[in-house]
Amino acid sequence: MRYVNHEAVVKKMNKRLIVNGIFKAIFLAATLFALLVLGVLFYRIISQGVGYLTPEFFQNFGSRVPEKAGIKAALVGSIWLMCVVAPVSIILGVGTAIYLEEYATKNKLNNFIRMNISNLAGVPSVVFGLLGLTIFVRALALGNSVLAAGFTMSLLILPVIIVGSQEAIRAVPQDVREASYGMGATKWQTIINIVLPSAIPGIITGAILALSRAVGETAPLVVIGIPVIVHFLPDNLLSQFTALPMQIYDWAKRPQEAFQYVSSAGILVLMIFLLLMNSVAIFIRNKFQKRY
Amino acid sequence: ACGDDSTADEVENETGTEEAAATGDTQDEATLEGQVSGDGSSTVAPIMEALVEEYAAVQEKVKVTVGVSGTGGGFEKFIAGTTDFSNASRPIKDEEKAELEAAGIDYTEFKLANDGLTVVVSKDNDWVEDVTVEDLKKMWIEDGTTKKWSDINAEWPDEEIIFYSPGTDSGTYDYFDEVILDEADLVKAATLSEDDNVLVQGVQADKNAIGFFGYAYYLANQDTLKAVKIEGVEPNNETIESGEYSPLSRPLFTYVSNKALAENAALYDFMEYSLENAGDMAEAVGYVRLPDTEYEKGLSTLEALK
Amino acid sequence: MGQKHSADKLSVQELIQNSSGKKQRKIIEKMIPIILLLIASVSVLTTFGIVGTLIVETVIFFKEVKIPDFLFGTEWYPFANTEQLFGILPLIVGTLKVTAIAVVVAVPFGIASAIFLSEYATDKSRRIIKPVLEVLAGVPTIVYGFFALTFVTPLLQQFIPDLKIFNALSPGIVVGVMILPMIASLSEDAMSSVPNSIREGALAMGSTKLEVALKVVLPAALSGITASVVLAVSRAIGETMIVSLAGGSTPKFDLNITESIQTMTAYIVQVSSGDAGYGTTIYYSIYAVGFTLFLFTLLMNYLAHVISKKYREEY
Amino acid sequence: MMVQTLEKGTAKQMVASSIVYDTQKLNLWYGNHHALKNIDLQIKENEVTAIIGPSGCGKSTYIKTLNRMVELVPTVKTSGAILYRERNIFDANYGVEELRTKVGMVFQKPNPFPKSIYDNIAYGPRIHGIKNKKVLDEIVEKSLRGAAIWEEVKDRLTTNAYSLSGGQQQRICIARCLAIEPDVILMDEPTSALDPISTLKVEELIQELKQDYSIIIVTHNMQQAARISDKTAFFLNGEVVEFDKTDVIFSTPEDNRTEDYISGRFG
Amino acid sequence: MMVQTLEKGTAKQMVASSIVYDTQKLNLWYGNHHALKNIDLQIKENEVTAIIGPSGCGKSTYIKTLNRMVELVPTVKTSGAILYRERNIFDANYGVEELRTKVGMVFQKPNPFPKSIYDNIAYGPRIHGIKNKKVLDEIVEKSLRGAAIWEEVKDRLTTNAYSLSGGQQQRICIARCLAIEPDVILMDEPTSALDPISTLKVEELIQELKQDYSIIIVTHNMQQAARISDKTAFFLNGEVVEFDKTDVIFSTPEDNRTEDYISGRFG
Ligand SMILES: Nc1ncnc2c1ncn2[C@@H]1O[C@H](COP(=O)(O)OP(=O)(O)OP(=O)(O)O)[C@@H](O)[C@H]1O
Ligand SMILES: Nc1ncnc2c1ncn2[C@@H]1O[C@H](COP(=O)(O)OP(=O)(O)OP(=O)(O)O)[C@@H](O)[C@H]1O
Ligand SMILES: [Mg+2]
Ligand SMILES: [Mg+2]
Ligand SMILES: O=P([O-])([O-])[O-]
Repeated sequence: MRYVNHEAVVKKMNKRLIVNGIFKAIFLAATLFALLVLGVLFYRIISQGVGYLTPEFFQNFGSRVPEKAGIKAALVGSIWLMCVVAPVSIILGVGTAIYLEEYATKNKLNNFIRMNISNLAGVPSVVFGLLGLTIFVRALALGNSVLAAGFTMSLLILPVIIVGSQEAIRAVPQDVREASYGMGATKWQTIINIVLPSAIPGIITGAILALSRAVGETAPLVVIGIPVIVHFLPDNLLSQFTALPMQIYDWAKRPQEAFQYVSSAGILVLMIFLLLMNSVAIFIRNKFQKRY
Repeated sequence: ACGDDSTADEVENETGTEEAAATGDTQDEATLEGQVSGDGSSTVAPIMEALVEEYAAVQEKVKVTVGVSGTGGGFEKFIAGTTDFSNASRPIKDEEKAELEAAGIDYTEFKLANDGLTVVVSKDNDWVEDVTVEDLKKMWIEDGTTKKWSDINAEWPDEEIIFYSPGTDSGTYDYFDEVILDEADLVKAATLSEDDNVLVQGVQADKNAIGFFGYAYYLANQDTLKAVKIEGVEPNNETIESGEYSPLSRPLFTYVSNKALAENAALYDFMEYSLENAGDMAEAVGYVRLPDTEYEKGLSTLEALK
Repeated sequence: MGQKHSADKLSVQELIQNSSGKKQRKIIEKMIPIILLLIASVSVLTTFGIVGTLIVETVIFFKEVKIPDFLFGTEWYPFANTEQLFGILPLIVGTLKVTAIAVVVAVPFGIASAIFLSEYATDKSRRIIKPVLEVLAGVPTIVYGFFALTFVTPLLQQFIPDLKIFNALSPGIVVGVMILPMIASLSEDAMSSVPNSIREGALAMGSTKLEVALKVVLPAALSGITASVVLAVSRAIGETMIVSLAGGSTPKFDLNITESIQTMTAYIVQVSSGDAGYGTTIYYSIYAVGFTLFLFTLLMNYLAHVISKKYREEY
Repeated sequence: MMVQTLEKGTAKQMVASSIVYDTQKLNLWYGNHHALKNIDLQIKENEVTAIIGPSGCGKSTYIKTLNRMVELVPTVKTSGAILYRERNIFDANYGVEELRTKVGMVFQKPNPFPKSIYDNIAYGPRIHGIKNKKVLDEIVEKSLRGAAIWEEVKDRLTTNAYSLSGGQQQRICIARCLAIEPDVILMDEPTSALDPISTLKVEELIQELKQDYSIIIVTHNMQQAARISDKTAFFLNGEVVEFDKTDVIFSTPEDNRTEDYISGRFG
Repeated sequence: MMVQTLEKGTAKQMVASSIVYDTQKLNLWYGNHHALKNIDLQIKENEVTAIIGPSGCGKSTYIKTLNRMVELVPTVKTSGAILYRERNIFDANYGVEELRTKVGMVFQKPNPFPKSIYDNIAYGPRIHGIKNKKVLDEIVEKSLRGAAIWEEVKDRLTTNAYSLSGGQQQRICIARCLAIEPDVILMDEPTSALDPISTLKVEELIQELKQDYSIIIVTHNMQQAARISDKTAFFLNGEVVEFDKTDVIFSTPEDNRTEDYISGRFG
């Protein structure tokens, strides 16, 4: 007895293949949608902003006159911010990762730390802003300083750096560690001389990606109250400052149409900044590709 | 906006020469250093922004930051002692005075300019030209109903009114609330924002919208916004300075800590610069300057606090 | 010869014996784990800090506002002169509107992209498309917000004349674009981890690629895909700048998406940039809202965790 | 077994009807790697044809070419022809899906779908358009019986197929294959991942199946080939060294290399 | 080779001086798994001791216990004693680092550090506090010569060790080990990942090294054990079945199991 009519199956095959073809096209179109959006986004920002991207734009502070508005304070401010965020978040992140990967045994405390990190990764950035406002700006009285914003951002990207560093450290094969122990090296010597050098490209790549998130984050800065009318450059960690996304936010909200173009120019600077950081990450990734 | 631009250019030239003069003869002034921080009214902010911008060219090493938290928000910080001066679009309230006293902060009030609080609609709105204070009350006081233009004037369209108002922390809000609404509640449907730019954007995009904010913001966006006459009087320099545009014209202030003035040479210098230039800046950004005597009075008060 | 060698041997071992810093090394060895544990505890402290500040200030808030009024009130009207109303539902509804629109955009597009990448794309096109998705995921939200306000809203207004300049639709769509890469790449990971042998099994029965994708791979990767969607939803709920710039600041308890709304995050930003001074009820309200937001995202993350753990694929 | 009684070299017309697969001068390259070289092979109806040879000789490649699964590797190039039921499967208008509904395949590692046992079996019929629940029920039962696993699983058809043991999973895969009532079943080392007892069960099953299906089986286990197949092809380095009745191959092979391999001298 | 001429059972004092490792009633558990059972084994100076046995019998575990590397597995528990040069290595105040500076180890898979050849060799001296560049240079040359690889690499000491072939890498690992002039060298299947030619080179090297070092080598290759070792221990299931001179073990083992294993009957 036959249930499957192969003749009928063959007849229907064509239809099924056409459906397959149609869906393939739909899936492709959906994928291209993302590319299209990115294209439109870049096109608009470049076409609007490029006219304002003059040398003066980099030399001027903000201004109420669109033509005179510049990004100097914000750009330098963002660089200052990174100078706090990078060391703080990398030291904390890598330290935590080393602890979890090399020292932590499977006990309750360490499980709690692990679980806590994965939860922290999901906390919205605006909530980190509230933390920064309450603890750094107010309780520790750091004000709207580079340091307060830097600490806030560091905590924000900490989980990303930890997870990235953990992966990089885990990727160092056990046998080179054993080789080092076998030579009589202590644990810390092994970590410093063997594990970290091998893991560092991975750590740096992850860290740069995390830092580029910190460069673009706006909400925490708004919440901790970073000002925008700033006509000076910070000269120490307790200086007030402004940052790229804050400046862009301010411009974007202004009603005069010309400020939209200024805003686009600001976005371009921000995107170029990010692009440079990511290129460095990719460069490091390719240059120090794992050798074992 | 064109005329406005040319004034801005003028100011720029003037300060340009001043700057040259300053660096030319008085060395000590040019080498001033220090930090000055203020906060407060968003209505005053354009004047402040202009002052800060120009002042930065004169005294490169003095760091002036001016936050824009609204008059009330500014006073909070001023009371907390985190700022040296606080901008306000209304006179200081008694509660605020009391709190300042409690905090041991002596202060001095300076007038910077005059502002006409302007009621605006979109350029696309072709029905509203002139309203009465009564009309404004009808529109803006919360009474539990959904307001339509036709409720105010039967000839106006049967469309819902969309409201835009400065946030409650702002002096502009307080002022409007006091003189128009008699401290009743503002319609709940209103979009409130501390950021006047948001209001401008909201109103200009919707022909059923109405909003109010400082005269300067109106001037800067004349091409997309239409100022509504109040009881037949249009807001402009003359009507505001003369007080004819009533009840919606008002002075703008800054409040400075006396102690900080005495201790912080940079603050003193900035305030001196501000009073010297406030009139020009006010005009440049669309407000109305005070009579010169007011500024001179201010400067002599300041001198006494050095 | 043996003698000579043993003399040599002594040399290095002796150098080692005599080398300084042995004690120091021992101390370092003892100190390091402690230092690292302290460092690792920063992340825990951060969580405590977040939960602590949120709770402390929220408790103060609830001294002035009754909890049921907060939880079930349908009016959020903190700026009133006479009677401030703190019913959080309008803010939650605003958040959910944006999130729902984002999901409607991101889930079909994201999963379709994931299917394309994992089932149809050649290696070469995958190598081009994936980095582009990464770029899309790396665009700062402020840029998206600007894009929503200055491009998407005007564009939508061409089709929906009623659309207000601030509305839920435009930021919703853009938040959708923002979370799309996340769904696409996590779902693609889930689908790629379905072993090829299963795919081959289906193909060998005469399935078309579509049938393999929809009837075999998709169900097999379902928990991973669901987890990715839940995580993306959590992201959408917490998204701030896009909704602040393009969503407006009018909390409303309705289902309209063409008019101005306010989300929880946007409220926090509104109050922070206005900086309601210390001590006012409004000031504390941002912590109560922040706490609510925190609970929402915590729940989502927990859900994602449970889904991907409990319903782990069997193969 | 009428077919088997036919002698080699019978008149072409007669043979044609009973020939399932006629491979003609088949060459296959993975990129530059020449994996199959000038294969000529005729596979007959209702026989078990075993393919043996050392690792890497092209056994899997050949069997995967028979249902064109090999084309999943993007670098694959072929020349020559494979006639399945007298039609060249490489013809531009021969749909692979059509071919694969007639030619089932069982893989080395059991690869059930991560679905219930029932859905595993019903998968094929369903995608081919059978929706009727009763018919599906019957197909499932018949196929599971056919794969000699009905008794073991009939009470838990809704449990996930991955909860079964490896040997059971492999029989589920065979049942899944039977469900679309194929003409030929290809098996690539179907027992190499199984324990001895499961292997035995599957071997018995193959013996039964050959009454209804033509079976081509790749195996590295020479005893298995000897036990279950009617014909055996010995592959070496991508070439067919010898193809003959299984007893001939294992008793009196013509080629030295075959003998060496069978006697365990290499491979 | 004076030591080898000593007979079994000589007066304890005399033997003691030449005994490097004295394992006494050693038991080891991985969690609940009893991996080493009551091991008693005395290893002498300047001999090559081979450890053979089927997979999983505990060879690696034993050799890793000798330098306490086995403790990297957190679940490990031990009882009994291992006296290294008459001091129990399990003593609370015996630092593992100190032990491991005297006892070098070479692993199954070559595992040079991802550093230059020079830095690989200098690693050990450096971590132990030797910083003088000239001293290091000398140590590096001497160690590379000792590992019979100096000529091959002397012109590219700064290249990464991973650019070398597997056999060269393994000799680098041996050189790295020699650089701290250990007393004993432990080797865990040091040639199992190498091709025959490299294996030969490493075996020759071991033969030379035994003049200066005591060597304990795990191997699964019985010919290798026979070729290079002086003594052989046969492990089975975590126990030492037999321990004797290599020629005795391979010609006239006392235990049947040893004979079975050596003749290839299992394992
Ligand atoms: N995807 C591929 N790409 C390139 N070369 C391949 C690929 N698959 C197989 N080959 C090569 O083709 C040759 C034949 O491989 P095939 O898998 O057919 O061997 P086999 O006889 O099945 O071996 P085994 O008994 O190990 O399964 C081998 O040399 C193999 O390396
Ligand atoms: N880390 C570990 N945790 C638990 N059990 C282990 C671990 N390492 C080894 N074992 C177990 O201990 C026993 C001895 O293992 P060991 O590695 O010493 O064997 P071996 O003789 O070296 O075998 P091979 O020849 O395969 O290397 C085995 O049963 C093994 O499964
Ligand atoms: Mg194969
Ligand atoms: Mg071993
Ligand atoms: O910002 P205000 O001027 O309205 O207080």
